[in-house]
Amino acid sequence: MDLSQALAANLLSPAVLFFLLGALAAVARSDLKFPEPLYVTLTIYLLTAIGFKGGVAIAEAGLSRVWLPTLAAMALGAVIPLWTYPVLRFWGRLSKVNAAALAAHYGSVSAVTFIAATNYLKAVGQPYESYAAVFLAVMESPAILVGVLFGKLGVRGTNAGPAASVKTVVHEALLGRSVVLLVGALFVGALTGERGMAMVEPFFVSPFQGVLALFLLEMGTVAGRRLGDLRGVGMFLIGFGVLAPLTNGLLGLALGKMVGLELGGATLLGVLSASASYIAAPAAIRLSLPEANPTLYLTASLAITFPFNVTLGIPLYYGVARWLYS
Amino acid sequence: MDLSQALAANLLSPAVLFFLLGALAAVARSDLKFPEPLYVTLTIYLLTAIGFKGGVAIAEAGLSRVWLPTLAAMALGAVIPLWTYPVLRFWGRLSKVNAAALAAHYGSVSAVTFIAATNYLKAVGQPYESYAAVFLAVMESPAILVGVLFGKLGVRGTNAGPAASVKTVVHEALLGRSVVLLVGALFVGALTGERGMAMVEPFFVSPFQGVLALFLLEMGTVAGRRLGDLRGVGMFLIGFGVLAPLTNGLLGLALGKMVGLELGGATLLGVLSASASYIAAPAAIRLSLPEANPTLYLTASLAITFPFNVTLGIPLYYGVARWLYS
Amino acid sequence: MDLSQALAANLLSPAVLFFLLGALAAVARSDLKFPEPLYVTLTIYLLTAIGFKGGVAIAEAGLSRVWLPTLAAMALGAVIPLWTYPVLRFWGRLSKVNAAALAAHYGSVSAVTFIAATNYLKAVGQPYESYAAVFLAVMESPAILVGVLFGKLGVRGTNAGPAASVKTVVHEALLGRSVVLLVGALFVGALTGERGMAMVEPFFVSPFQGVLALFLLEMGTVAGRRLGDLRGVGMFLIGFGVLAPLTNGLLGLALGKMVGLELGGATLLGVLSASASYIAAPAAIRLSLPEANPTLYLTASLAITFPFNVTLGIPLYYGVARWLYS
Amino acid sequence: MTTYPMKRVTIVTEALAREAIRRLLAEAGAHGYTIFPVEGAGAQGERPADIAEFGNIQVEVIARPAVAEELLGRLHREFFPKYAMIAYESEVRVLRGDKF
Amino acid sequence: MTTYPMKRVTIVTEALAREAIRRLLAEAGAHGYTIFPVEGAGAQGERPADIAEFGNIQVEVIARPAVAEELLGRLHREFFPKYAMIAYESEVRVLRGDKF
Amino acid sequence: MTTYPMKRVTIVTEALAREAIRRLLAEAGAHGYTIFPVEGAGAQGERPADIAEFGNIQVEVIARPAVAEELLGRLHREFFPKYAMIAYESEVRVLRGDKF
Ligand SMILES: Nc1ncnc2c1ncn2[C@@H]1O[C@H](COP(=O)(O)O)[C@@H](O)[C@H]1O
Ligand SMILES: Nc1ncnc2c1ncn2[C@@H]1O[C@H](COP(=O)(O)O)[C@@H](O)[C@H]1O
Ligand SMILES: Nc1ncnc2c1ncn2[C@@H]1O[C@H](COP(=O)(O)O)[C@@H](O)[C@H]1O
Ligand code: NA
Ligand code: NA
Ligand code: NA
Repeated sequence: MDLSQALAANLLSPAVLFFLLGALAAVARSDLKFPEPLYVTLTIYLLTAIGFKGGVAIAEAGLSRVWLPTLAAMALGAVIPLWTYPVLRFWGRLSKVNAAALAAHYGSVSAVTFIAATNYLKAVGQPYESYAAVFLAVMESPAILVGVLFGKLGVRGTNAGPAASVKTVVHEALLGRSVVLLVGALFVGALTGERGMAMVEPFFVSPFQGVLALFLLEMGTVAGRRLGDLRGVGMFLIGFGVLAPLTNGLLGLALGKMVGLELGGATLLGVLSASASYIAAPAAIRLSLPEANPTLYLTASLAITFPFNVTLGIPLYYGVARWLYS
Repeated sequence: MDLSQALAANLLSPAVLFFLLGALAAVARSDLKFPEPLYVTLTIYLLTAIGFKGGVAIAEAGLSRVWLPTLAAMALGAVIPLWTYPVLRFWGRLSKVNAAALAAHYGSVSAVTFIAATNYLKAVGQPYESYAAVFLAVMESPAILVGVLFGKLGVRGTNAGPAASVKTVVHEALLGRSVVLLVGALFVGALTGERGMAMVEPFFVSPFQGVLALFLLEMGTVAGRRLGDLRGVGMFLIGFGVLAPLTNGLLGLALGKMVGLELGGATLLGVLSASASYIAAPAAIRLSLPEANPTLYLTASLAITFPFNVTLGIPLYYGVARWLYS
Repeated sequence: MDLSQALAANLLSPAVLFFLLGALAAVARSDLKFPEPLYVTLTIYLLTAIGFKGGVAIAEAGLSRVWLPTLAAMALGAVIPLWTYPVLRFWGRLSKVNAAALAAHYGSVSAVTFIAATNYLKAVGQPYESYAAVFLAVMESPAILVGVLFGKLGVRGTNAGPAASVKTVVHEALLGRSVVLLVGALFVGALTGERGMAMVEPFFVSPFQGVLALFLLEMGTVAGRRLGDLRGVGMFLIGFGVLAPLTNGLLGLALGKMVGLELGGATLLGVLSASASYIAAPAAIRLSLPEANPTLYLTASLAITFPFNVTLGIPLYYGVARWLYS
Repeated sequence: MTTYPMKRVTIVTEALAREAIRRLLAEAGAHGYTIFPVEGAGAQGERPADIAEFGNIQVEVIARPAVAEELLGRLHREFFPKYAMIAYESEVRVLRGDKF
Repeated sequence: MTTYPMKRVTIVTEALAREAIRRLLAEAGAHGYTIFPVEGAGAQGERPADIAEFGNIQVEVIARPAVAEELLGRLHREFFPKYAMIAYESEVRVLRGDKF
Repeated sequence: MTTYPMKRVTIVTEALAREAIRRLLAEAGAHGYTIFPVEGAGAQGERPADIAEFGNIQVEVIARPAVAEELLGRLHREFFPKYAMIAYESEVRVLRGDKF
């Protein structure tokens, strides 16, 4: 399978096509809009399902195989802001707090991008370490904490106002909805193992890809509505929104190979590294760095990086991984 | 299978029984009520599922077999208001704008009625052209546009006020939620074909009949709550609510046979023709012809025609189709 | 399988682990919270599914085998308040109206506890009379009516104010959402039988255990948030919240054996008897006995009895049942 | 536009009081009402509204002063001792005064 | 804090009137609005809101008196004959008077 | 009925400001609040509310004039520069004046 086939396999999957449909509908100003509780429901489902499956996989693989790549993933998340922050600050000429906010978003991860990647690997018949969900679980928070730290240093002195205490931020980063669901479901899966899986498989596994397709339809409308903001963010950020994931993707792939992951697992670590958060990070940043401009980080992560990864990025990282492992 | 068996097969299906249960609950003034987001969720699911399956079927059947019956279906939708409008106007003595509104509803279609019919055909083991979903997709809008045109002519001169411009109406009719979901999912299905279907089947196909049953429970309560309005609409409209679907059903069956559909597909075209819209049309009409009285069109389509079709109409049209094709 | 194995089988099931996860999240003050429509949706699904399956089972078993245990279950519900009321009144020193409210809650039943028990029996491979859902359906209302009666006698004279008429209470107890869904779905299942089941099985049966796991996650957060109220209710009520289900559980088991149920069915009757209502009863009691203190009955049934039954109670009753039937 | 002075009575209370409130409104002669699903916190703790039955509603009623007076009086006497609730009134000016 | 007097116009109407109302607000020069999904009952019966399209919305608009006057006038002339609706205004005091 | 004059402070803002607002209310001495999930549009564009985190909330607080003053002042100084937000106050008359 060469790159163009890899791309086609992704672009012609129901999930990605539904994503494009949603974006088109938003651009055409259709009134298509999911009710908010449906959005939350789909999120809850996807996170618990992926976490549960990951947990069952850990139970099978054993902690001894899981701990090293997990630590690596965690470190990766914490490290990404260290290079993105100065780039944003000096090449992008962003204010300290905006650079910190963006760095947090790109160090953190997008669960949906990860899930779309597992879907893709399944579709092209590429096996992967299914305990990789644990990388997703540990990569969300570290970058947020690092980014907030940068940002707090940036606004010191002007800290009048509603910015949250460090305690609140840590609480939010570690006990936010997505982390609780993901980590919690990982534990449930690890404790119940195959026997538990047999009970809930028809709910958490079989319909999973269809649910993802529906969810990406909604995400398409959300991203599509943001497209109009592209004009406001400037060329630098648009370029950043594509080049940062490419760079981070390579970082993730290389690290994955170094810590002994197989081709599939390294691809997933690359995808995670390349992805930017657009739910957990915005919520935490809005709470702790309200001075940062949400249009910048939401547009970059939601209207540029997310669509890029879901359509082109995933098959690209996979292509590179195949070359790396050949 | 004679007519009484055909009827029993329908009336004793879970979907229809749940519909009756909902209606009963509403009449008994139970507080059973689905939360609104659940209603929207079920709609989104049913429309994307039926559209997707239809698209996959088109990919298999090939456009050459699909285009003629599709055009016929579209024309049928546009033509139905041409006879219903004068009947409503002169026999029913309705005002111009009310007649136009009702004509739009009966020319347009009810997706749920269509889905209930596919369910029924599956239950009685009758194969059908599964690309028939494309008829559903193209029949919703034409009648609305024709009806609005009639109505606009009727209220010309008094067009002070919030009535929407023609552009808005066309936008609403072509980019309303249901059309976007249905047509969009058709395209997704046609592009991904069997390979895509394999991925999402456990979500979009296997649980479909159960979801429909749940949805009809809700529709039963909605229709049941409208029953009280029957007294207000007069005998003429009650008769119209039963005779119009019978007439349109025959029209659809005959046309289906003419354009070369099989027994199953002709039945579905008959059902579509017989069905009246109660979501898309009311939304468009309220926007573009706010002078029309909603009690009239909602009661007729939701409290008379919809229950009639779902319980008795579908097996009836099927019975006639069998006679026509024997 | 001895008791410790029976306990482990329950405590390590995905459903119970998700319940504990939810409770932990609430205690750790995570913002994990299901949107309210999702809660209602899951309830609707679980009730219609369990009712439908029960109905299909009745159709198979025949009314002749069902009527006696059903009457017994109904009587049991009505009788439980007769012993709980005086205990609460005199040992617990509760006011008349609070004692009546609590008695109503413990005589009525918790559908989720019942469902968790069927899940458990399935997991340990214990067959049961699946028409047992009918016991669930008939046990909800009688105790509420008896409890309200007690309460009304208690507040006679001070009945100024918004307390509902007896008619309203009966209406609420017999036509409340849960009774309508459960009894209605029972009828639908009984009328359609195996043929209907074949149509909706992939929706109502296969994913059932997974849906239950998700629902218990939510119930865990709801119960967890109530834990703080434990301090306010006093030691007596905490003890009552554990001893009342134990006593009622034994009553139910014994009665089940007397009326000829098998081991599985008797366990379920025991569980129902042991369970306390926390949705239907609070709604009815708030309407008809607003003088009663909701903190008392909600904390007892939701924060004590419900978690106790779901984690320890179910395997315990099953253990006793095995001993009783051995 | 001619507008007419009227009272708006606002009630925030637990969702389970809904039917009782509706009966009260009918008895007091209100011609309509609007209900909002809300979350809230007050003297009786937080009401996070994830189970409809345990959540709050806000009810807004436009009514003539006499009806508003009657409503507030009965809320005070009959509802406040039993339900988590606040109630207040404010001045509004409506179109079509005879509608209320 | 300095606050500035402003009018709040409240409209309760059927959800299907939403777009029409939004166009009206834009034409009348309102700078913003807030929309609530609500249930209600009035002269035209109960609106139980289980289908979004059949439910109600409440729209609240803070505006200068002239804009409020214009809004109420057009609601009265153009909307009341066609939609289930009530509308009223009340006095509020806003921060940042130039925003409205 | 005896009623007592009180201020109602209304805040419409992005849902992500929720916790910050709750902390502010506690600090300013408000005894309760009511929160509505809403959609809206204003100077900072439309907020269509299909993702809770990107939607709006309306917060209503009944409070004594001094608390309301304090609230509005802090909103103006600390929140307006950072959040999409409007805030205003109006006069209401409550039952049970000592509750607020
Ligand atoms: N000061 C307040 N301002 C706004 N809403 C309030 C206030 N106090 C109470 N509420 C609302 O009224 C409900 C019941 O109040 P309480 O009886 O004080 O718990 C609360 O859950 C809030 O939604
Ligand atoms: N007196 C009232 N107080 C509060 N809301 C009302 C009142 N009358 C009507 N409404 C609201 O306005 C909607 C339309 O009113 P109507 O046209 O009278 O049916 C109702 O569904 C209610 O939500
Ligand atoms: N004039 C207005 N009337 C009512 N609500 C408004 C108004 N302006 C703004 N809002 C609400 O306040 C939110 C934030 O306003 P803004 O900061 O102007 O974007 C909007 O999304 C609306 O919900
Ligand atoms: Na990343
Ligand atoms: Na039709
Ligand atoms: Na019980």
